[in-house]
Amino acid sequence: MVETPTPTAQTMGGRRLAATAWAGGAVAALVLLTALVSLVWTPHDPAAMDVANKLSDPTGAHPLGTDHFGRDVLSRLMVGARVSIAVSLVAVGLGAGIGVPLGLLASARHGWIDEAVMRFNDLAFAFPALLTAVLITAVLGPGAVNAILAIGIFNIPVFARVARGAALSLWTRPFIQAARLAGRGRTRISVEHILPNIAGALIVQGTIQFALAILAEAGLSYLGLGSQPPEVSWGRMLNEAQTFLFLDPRLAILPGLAIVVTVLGLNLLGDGLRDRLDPRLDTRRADGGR
Amino acid sequence: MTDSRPVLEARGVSRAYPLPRPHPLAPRPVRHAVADISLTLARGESLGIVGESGCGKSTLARLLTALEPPDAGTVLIAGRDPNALDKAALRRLRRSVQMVFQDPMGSLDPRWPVWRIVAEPLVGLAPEVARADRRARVVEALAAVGLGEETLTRYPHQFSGGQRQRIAIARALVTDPDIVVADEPVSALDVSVQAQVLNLFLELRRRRGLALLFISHDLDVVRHVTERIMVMDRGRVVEAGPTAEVLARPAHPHTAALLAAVPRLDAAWTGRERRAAPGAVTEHSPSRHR
Amino acid sequence: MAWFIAKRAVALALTLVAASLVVFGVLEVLPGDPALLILGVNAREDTLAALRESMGLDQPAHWRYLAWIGGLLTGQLADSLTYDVPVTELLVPRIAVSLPLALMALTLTVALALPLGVLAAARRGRAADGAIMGASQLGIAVPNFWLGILLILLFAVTLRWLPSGGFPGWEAGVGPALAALIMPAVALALPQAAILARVTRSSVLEVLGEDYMRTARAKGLSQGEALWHHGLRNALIPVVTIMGLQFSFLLAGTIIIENVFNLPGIGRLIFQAIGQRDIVVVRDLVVLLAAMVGVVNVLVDLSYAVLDPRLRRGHLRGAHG
Amino acid sequence: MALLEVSGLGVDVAGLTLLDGISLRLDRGGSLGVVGESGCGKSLTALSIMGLLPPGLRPRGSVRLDGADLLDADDHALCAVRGRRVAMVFQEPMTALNPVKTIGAQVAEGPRRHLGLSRRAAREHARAVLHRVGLDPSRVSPDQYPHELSGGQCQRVVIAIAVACGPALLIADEPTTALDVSTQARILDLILDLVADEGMALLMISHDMAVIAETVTDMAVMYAGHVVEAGTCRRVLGDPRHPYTRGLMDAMPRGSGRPGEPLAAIPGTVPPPGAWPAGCAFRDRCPRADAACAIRPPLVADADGHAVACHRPFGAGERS
Repeated sequence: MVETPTPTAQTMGGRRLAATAWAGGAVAALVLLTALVSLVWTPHDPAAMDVANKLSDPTGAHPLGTDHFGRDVLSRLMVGARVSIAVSLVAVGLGAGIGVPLGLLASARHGWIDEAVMRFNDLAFAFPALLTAVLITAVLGPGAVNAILAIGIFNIPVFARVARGAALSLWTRPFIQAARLAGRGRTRISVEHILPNIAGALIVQGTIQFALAILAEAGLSYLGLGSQPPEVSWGRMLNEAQTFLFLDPRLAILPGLAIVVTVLGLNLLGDGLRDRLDPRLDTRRADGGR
Repeated sequence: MTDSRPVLEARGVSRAYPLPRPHPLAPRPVRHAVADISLTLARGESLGIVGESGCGKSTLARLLTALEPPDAGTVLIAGRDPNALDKAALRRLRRSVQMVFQDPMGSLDPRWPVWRIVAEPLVGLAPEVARADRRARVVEALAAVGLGEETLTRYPHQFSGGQRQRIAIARALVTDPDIVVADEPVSALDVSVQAQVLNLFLELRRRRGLALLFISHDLDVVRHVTERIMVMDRGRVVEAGPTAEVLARPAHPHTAALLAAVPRLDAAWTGRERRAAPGAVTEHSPSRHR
Repeated sequence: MAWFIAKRAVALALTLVAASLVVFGVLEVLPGDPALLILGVNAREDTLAALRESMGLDQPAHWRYLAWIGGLLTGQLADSLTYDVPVTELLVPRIAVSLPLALMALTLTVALALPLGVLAAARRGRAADGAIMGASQLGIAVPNFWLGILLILLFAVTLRWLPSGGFPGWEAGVGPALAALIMPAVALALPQAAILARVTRSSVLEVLGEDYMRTARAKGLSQGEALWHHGLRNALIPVVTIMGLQFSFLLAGTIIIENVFNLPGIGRLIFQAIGQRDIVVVRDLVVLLAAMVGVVNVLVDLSYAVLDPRLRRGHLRGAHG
Repeated sequence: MALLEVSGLGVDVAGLTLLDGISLRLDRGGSLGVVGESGCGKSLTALSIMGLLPPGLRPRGSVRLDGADLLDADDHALCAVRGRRVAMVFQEPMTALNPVKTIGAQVAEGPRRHLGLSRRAAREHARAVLHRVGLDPSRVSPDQYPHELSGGQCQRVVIAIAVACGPALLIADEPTTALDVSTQARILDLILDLVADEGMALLMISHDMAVIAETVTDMAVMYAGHVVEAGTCRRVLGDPRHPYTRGLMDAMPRGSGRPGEPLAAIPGTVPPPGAWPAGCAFRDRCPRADAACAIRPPLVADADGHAVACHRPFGAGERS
């Protein structure tokens, strides 16, 4: 029987989650805004050194104080946001742009293409993600572009796997059979039927991968493999701050907080989107099966 | 073109599915879903296919609608073998056969509005129909199933199970097919809604001279809606003939057992002796529960 | 069951071969000449040629690949370009740092995440659930190397309980060695524990909604008994998958954490080797790491078969209606 | 005193009423059927009796088993009753069994807890109960897992689990809906044999009136969370008084006259909880509705115990 699902307390909780999603979204938007603003304006020139009052505590002129070369920490954090978001956005875009079509192709065409994509995935997952990134940036040389490539590459199998998994379960659904009976080809079905129905899952995965990419970029920069000076990145700020840990811990704390806030915002946004975009359709076995 | 040739014909079609190997060296076991079945469906005629789950009736439906090629034998739609045609010819042939599925929740793409769902067969099979005419054909098809123009812009989740099944029927009618294959179209519906949809099938046959292939496990539903019947058990046809006659005087033990097993409403006042179903339908090897 | 293991082992072997090919190929393309690296820029051409010849660099690529694989399988690894000793000698002391670190981190992750995840699911919607999920949300967002720095700041700089880095070696006694590994292990473990707790919670929640749990309650079992006797084992299956993946995250994490705490482990070695273009060390280590990850994945698959009889006894019911 | 006495049972969730004013009686060894379409609340009634409502659903009214009100009982007391005094069989045999435990272990669990049997004694008991429900241990070993059994065999295991401790009341919620018609016949026979042999009372829940006609003596028809008609099957099915009961019977293909003729379908659809019209919930779809139906009709029984909740019921013997 098509049982009308009785509303249970679980669905009632939906609204509460939405609030944290909005908070997450707001935080993420704020960081994005800061990054954009830093393109045109920062309180001080992030590279301008003022060795006279280096390692100064927060003052009127320098709300977050200065670093070991007297540079304004707030300005550097703002510019660091730009690098972090740019690298992560492009890397995730690269991962999704290649991974999703691969996943869709694998689910549409059974047989050797599916096998090939899956083997590629197994291979990619054999290497710990960061190791691949370190290897690639080392081979191609450090720098923001190579960091994008490195992080992007290990995003491809993630999106391929999510897209393939979600698509596979749809291919047996009756509305896809009906589309085949309506003379629609596999590619057209993949784009017009499958993609919109797995968009929810992909967007949710996207926000998670975006957050992971920010952590990965920070890690690579910390190791000196990310963007190189004079570009500023949160990861390298942390690296430099570590040597002054005894003198001025503030320098080590602030960039880390920036990373945590950004990633936290994205994860909360992802959770909120998951419930709204990808509600678990209550497809309890509807056929009476008598 | 009044044409005495059957609109749908199957000549000795068979289809088997490979099963997982019990152990690596064993030959791959095979399950014969459909074994050497022949049938003809004349223009405007209705044929019921009855059998328990796992008897192969859904597989037969997939063969007759060319969703899958048979391993042996041939299928003829309007006298032509769909599996021997090129893409364009197959698309033209598909206009004359469309399908309605069991699961109202899965029959319609949740992300598509009703007008686009019902129009899809026209877009795929009759591209020459102009966009303006297409809308008219959709409205006409929806009217034929008792739904007004206000449903055009709504989405599937805004309808009840019965209404969704009507939309699926409208989609099947939009290319004005000769045959509609209905695979358990009312099994997932409640009794009162089931009656509404069955009445719709009866009306459509009368008004549009539609040939109907009606697949079900419910003998009473098939008795009510079809003129001829075919009883299937484990991939084979065990009995066929005029519905009223076969169900009144079953010749094959399997048909008799099915009839005896159906619980009867008048058991309430014709005394309680619970007629145990004769042992004819033995508990064969673990049946493929759908 | 044997067939199950055989299939997994063959798949692992194939993956490792593919991995070694990829690594070999990538490093072949690497610009820069190892001989030049060792002897320095102003070395004479003939000595450079002699060195290349002795290292077999002049052999065709496929020869060198086979020689390398031969060495790997028989344990005689080539000499490191920078330290001029067989890689094995570099490897053994470093494994003694990285492996215990990874195992400590994994144990910490599982010991923290499983109980908290189950508790959060059992107390769904209540304070405990909110607190645990809030903490895990934060835990996921914290980069492990920053956590390391904060731990150093707190326990080494301010409280002076633990060393701020370095590794005294096991010879100096288990106590000091462990003390040097605690903070790195915690820094590695906390973010992973946050992820595992969330996975555990959602897996247990899903299991609580299953029909067989209702059957268990209908038998007279309490919520706790039903969860213990029926729920946990079913909930473990997806959790084990994530644990397998997390082991490879931990290995990758050692590269950074060993830098933060300057521990002489595999992670640090591979980072330095990449920096110095020491392709011999890089090749061997990458394949070693891939092998470790591969073995863990096979173990995860095996634990599936133990946990889930449907995999062990094959599937009698065909899927086609 | 009746074995089971449900009076004024209702269920709400966050302000929405799903079930309202359900009253049923079942004596020791008696049998009662509850029939209705999806969403009418028949399964919620069964779950309320077992105290297994999903989280967030609040029951009200009273459910007395052997005189004690289960709705007031604490969880510990309920656990002692479930499986021991009242047991339940569910609709989906495939998912009702734990996939990672053997069928023998799942049947032995109840007896170990309620009958205090040792591990070995419980295993023996389980083997005997499995045999009793038609799973001959030589053909289907208690050490097998659910995925190795057919739908019918799994349902036999679920029944074995329910009757393992000899409960006084067996609740069967759509026990054969997910099975083929021939398997359904054998499972219904099994349930009736067990109920007769063990002297159990049976509460049979189904959407199929013929299944109710075949298995129980008394029945109740439910619509949108209310009982609209009740009485013996002979009377309710032989001479239905409520327009909805009559509409259901006329809509069934087996009940109607000649094939090919349109069925007397009930217009419209079942209103979801929260959208029930004031007064009689069937008002908007009822051919006989009038102004009086704005007030909810009480369930009134005639001399023979044939009760109906309608202001203008069909008269005795009146044709629709």
